[in-house]
Amino acid sequence: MDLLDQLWNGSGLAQMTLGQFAMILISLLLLYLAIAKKFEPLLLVTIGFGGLLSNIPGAEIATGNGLLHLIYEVGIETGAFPLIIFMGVGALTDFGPLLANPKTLLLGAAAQFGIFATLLGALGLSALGIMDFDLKQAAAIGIIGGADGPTAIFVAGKLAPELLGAIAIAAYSYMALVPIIQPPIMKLLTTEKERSIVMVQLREVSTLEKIVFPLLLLLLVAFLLPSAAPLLGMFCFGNLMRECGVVERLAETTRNALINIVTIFLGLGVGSKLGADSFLTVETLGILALGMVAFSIGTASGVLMAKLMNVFSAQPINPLIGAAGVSAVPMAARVVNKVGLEANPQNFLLMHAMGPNVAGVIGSAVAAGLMILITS
Amino acid sequence: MDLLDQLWNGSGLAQMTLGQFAMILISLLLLYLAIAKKFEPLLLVTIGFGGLLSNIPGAEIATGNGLLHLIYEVGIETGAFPLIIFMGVGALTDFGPLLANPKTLLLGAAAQFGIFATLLGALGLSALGIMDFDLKQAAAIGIIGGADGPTAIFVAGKLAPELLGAIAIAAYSYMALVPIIQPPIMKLLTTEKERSIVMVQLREVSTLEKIVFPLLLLLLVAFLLPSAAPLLGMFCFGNLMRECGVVERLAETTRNALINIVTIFLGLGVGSKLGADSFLTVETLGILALGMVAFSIGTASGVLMAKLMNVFSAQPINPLIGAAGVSAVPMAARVVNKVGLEANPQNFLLMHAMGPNVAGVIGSAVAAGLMILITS
Amino acid sequence: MDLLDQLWNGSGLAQMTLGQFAMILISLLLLYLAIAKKFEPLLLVTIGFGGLLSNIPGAEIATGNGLLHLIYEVGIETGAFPLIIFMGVGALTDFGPLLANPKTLLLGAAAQFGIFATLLGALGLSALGIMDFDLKQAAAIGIIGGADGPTAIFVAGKLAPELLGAIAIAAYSYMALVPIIQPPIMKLLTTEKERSIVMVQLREVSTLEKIVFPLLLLLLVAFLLPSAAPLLGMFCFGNLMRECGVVERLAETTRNALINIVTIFLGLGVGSKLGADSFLTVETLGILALGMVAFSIGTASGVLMAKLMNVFSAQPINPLIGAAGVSAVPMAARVVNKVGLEANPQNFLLMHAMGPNVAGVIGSAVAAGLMILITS
Amino acid sequence: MSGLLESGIELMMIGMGTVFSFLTLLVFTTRAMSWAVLKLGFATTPSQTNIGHGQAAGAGGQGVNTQQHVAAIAVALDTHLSTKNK
Amino acid sequence: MSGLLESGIELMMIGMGTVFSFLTLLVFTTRAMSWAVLKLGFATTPSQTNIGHGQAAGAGGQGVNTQQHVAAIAVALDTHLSTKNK
Amino acid sequence: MSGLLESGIELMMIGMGTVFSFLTLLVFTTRAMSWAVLKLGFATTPSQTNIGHGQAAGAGGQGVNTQQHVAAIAVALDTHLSTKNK
Ligand code: NA
Ligand code: NA
Ligand code: NA
Repeated sequence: MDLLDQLWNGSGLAQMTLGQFAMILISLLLLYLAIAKKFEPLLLVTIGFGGLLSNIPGAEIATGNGLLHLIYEVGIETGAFPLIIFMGVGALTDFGPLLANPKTLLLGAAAQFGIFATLLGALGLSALGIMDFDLKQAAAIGIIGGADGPTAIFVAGKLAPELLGAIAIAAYSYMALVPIIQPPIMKLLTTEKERSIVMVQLREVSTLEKIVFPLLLLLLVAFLLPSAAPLLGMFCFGNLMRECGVVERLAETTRNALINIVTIFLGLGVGSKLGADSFLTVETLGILALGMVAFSIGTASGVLMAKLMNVFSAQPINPLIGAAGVSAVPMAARVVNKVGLEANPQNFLLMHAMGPNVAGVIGSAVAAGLMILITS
Repeated sequence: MDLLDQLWNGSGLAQMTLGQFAMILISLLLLYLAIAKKFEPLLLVTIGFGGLLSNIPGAEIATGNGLLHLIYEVGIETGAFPLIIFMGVGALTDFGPLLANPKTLLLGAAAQFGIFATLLGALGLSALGIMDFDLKQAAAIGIIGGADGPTAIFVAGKLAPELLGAIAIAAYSYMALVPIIQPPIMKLLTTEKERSIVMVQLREVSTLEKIVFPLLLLLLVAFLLPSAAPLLGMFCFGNLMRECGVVERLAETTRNALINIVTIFLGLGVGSKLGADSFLTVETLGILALGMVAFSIGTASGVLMAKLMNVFSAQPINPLIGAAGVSAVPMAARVVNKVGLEANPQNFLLMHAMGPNVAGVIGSAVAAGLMILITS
Repeated sequence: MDLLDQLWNGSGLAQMTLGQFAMILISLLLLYLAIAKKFEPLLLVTIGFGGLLSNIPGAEIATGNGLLHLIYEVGIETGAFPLIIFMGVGALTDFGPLLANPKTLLLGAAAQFGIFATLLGALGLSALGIMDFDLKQAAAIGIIGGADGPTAIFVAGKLAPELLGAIAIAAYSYMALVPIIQPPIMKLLTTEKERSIVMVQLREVSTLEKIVFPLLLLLLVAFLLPSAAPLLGMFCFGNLMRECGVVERLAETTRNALINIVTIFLGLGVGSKLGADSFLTVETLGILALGMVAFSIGTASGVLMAKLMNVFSAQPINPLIGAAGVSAVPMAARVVNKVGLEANPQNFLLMHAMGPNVAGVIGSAVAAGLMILITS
Repeated sequence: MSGLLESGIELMMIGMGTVFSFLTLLVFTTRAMSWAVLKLGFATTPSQTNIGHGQAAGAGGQGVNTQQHVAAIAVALDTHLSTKNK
Repeated sequence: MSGLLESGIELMMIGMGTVFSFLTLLVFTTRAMSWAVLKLGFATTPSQTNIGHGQAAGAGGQGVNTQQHVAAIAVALDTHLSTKNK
Repeated sequence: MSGLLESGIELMMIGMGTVFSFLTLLVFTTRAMSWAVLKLGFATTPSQTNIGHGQAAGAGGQGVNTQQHVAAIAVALDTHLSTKNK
């Protein structure tokens, strides 16, 4: 019977490779972590399911005219989806705590050391002949240390699309692991007394300051580092819609329906890069290892910078808030709050950590712009 | 006056063909049925209006760079819109009743006999020389019997785009006619006593079962019939977002803003295939006639299967619920409930009919995957 | 150091032209007017920010594969975004006041004289050698007088994409200036006694009339002026979804999430045409001047037509409502109400002005269709 | 150049003629439609009574609302439309 | 032409065979899955108790609801699904 | 290969230098902006008082909230941000 042959040849049992089977298990693991452990579920559910679909043999969902491949081409290759997500994040971000204490921007700068140290690590592995990353790939891997999903996807899409799947997985996984990765480093680098430092209460910030800030930030970018303008421009646009008060219906749609729709398709599109051929390589292991290093170094740099600033600052700075400089909004700020409460049950650091937290978003976007300018 | 000539030559009065005039009347009829009779209004209002726009002479809305043609190319030719609708349907579907009584899946299988009988009918008409359908076209026509709009549009777009307009119209029209088509067949094939059978109350289903089921279904598809993976994959993705509990904001957007937006454009895109040239053919009459046959046979197969199962089942099965196996969610299940109440005013069959109802969605997607695999 | 050179050469300070700097100031002015003065904020915030992004040197956001250029190509060059906005406006429009007093449609006709007078003015400036507009460009500039953003953008995209930025800016700026431009003209052309005229209360309109009206309008367009069918077709579609009562979930999404999403991208896309090269020309000054004339003439024609109708009408017509015929919904109707209340504090003209107001939308879409037919 | 002006004048006359003709025709067909709906009794078809977005659907003629009522509607409409997106 | 009919008959047999085989297999795997979840105690993992869209999540067996309760659910479901988009 | 390492080191130095320079400049311009807004009295322009998404817009200096107040805001913010999408 020809048709039965055709049916058998078309089945997954006949076509599946060992790699595809492994990727299906990895995708199920991502779904398990997202659902049961609540690891960044918005992205890991969608990426995980996309990975599942991409490894169904013969279905061709992630290649040619398959839906996931079309989504990838339309939304990720062009950079549109990460930029729209960034607009939505802007519409969700309150710069109030940052404006009340602008010097915490420096903590967001320090934490970007994780990015550049990781870049160097990736190049070192290549110099040692263990891996084979070129400068663009190393730069894309480094951005994992920025702890910012859309930034990492945007940069990887520009500089190293072949690594995009692994980089996105690493970025979101470690962002989810922030409550596990950061506290030991934070405790190692600070004393109980430092962690107990009570910070001066933040002043309230006027609406006009909040309206002007995104424009000010964009103008600085325009004059100094235009290659960061796509990312920070969309971020500032979302934030201006949020704060300006006259387009509330647009801001509302941006931070709800629009960001949700784009998140679904971004996740599926990233998932389309989890094909066995491109994901199951030794490079992926290298990326996962380097990503972990990037987070750790970024956390340490932030904390050490805060300690340094504390020496010179008139008002006390609790060094824990430096750890929030990696971004991973708002998880890192919550971790800071939790570790701070362990040392001093009356010390609420959440608001103070929000400043460096959003500063970290700006910092890694600046680093991303620089990488794109220099390496391309 | 040249300009007056140009104005007259550009007018509809000067350019309209009899066929376009007829299609405008047909489009108005669809709108009347949708609005006054509430026939599947979400699709028939949008398709009907799309048909109206497509038959305005000289406006070229459904050709070239016209909006409706662009919508068709972007969303229907690629299969994207039916798949996104299916994701939305997944996010709206509760598999609870099916999980409480899995053997009702067999009713969803039996009702697919309508699909294959219709395929045979279409080929028979061709063998008799009355129509001229090839195997792909016959397969696409058969799927009307699946009583599932997005599935029919997806398959027609793949196998017989030239018949898409007629197939979509037939599918939604007969889905709307379920309350008229099904009851006589149901009553003919059952006795008053059978229709009065009270079924054992369904157990409650745990959340974990609801989370695992879409993954289980997708894995079976992946291993056995990957060609059904695009349709069932997106369906399972929507359902997993609904049930997993950690991405509620994505599920909410999927079953509201996203499915609504895509429904509007899907309807307009399908309407773009209602041009007089392609719709006003004898094939359309054949498709409408065959579609009616498909629904009737599907209903009868479902009911007869339920009677057969009742012979072997320890717990009584009311054969009426077999009719819900055609899908046409949730209309068919409501018809079952209504006919059941006529026989026994205390007998609420709605929940029991929801199992075969969603099983019918799975069954016709499986049949669709098979058709695509075999004929393309 | 090569890298430092690269950094400097990539900076805005090194690359910015005087024109780009001027356009950044103009964009900031638009944002100021939108936010501080509430000038049509939904569009001027998004267009203004798009203009800002488009003039960042080296960022290439509005050219090549930049996001704003992609948005422009996908949504504005195709005409899709203005048409979808028009669908949304249809879903927001209540034709009740118009149906209660259909002769106010004539006021919407008269006010379109602004369009054609402006066209003539643009050609006159060219004949005098001051500017250099051809017939298509003059037609696109004339449409500013229609006081209808999406219509102006749609027509400019078809007939004169190189002027789209200036035309959109002019259209929205003058729509925002309606409360300043119109009252002096209205007062100049009417006596205190005329402005005090109390109009007969409007009858209530049945739902069926509201359902049939958009279909009637579309059929007239189909038979008489198909080139207006894309604009008026989408407008009528949105309105039918609103009124028919059976697709409320689609209408709700159309007038909220969908119109908001498209507004954001329409604004950014229009902003991408504010590059210094194309915007900073003497033609832009001409367009701004002509746009102001267009509004003034449209307002005057509407008022004079209302005075003329008052001579023949059995029921009194307050000539102020003629000014609402330019559209600029709902601002113009509110201005009428305000000026009317100044003359007679008991005279609420808002409802009476809504008829000519939506009639102006129809009138300018008819004029747009005619322009497209004749000049292309 | 004056050829351009001439075609502009011609376009203006044709244009205003078309706009007025079209909208005048729309006035008459709208009146005919309303007459048909209200006087031929179509306004009581199911399509009217079953729909549900909360609008008064009364057939014409019973409207004896007070001036206050109209003012209230006007204010409500104004509020509604102030969120309207053009 | 009769070759077309023959392939139609073959497709019908293969097709119904596939549909029935697939859904029969799904019946068994679903039962196995439910058994594993309910009897092996997985139904009490955190993933179950932490989720929040308001559904009763009780493990099977305790269901002694009255007929009225089921009817109420049925009506609610019907109402819910009547807004469902297919 | 060591050429690659060298350019990595150079990129790291330029990179951290740029990031720090940029954010340091942002600290100063932000302070200048806040100073201008608050001390030059711009904070009372209409743009401030007319906007409506429910935030306290007080010009700086009056902040004498209690510790509890800050904690309440912190909790509210935390709740708000827990639904935030990154
Ligand atoms: Na960061
Ligand atoms: Na079905
Ligand atoms: Na107008």
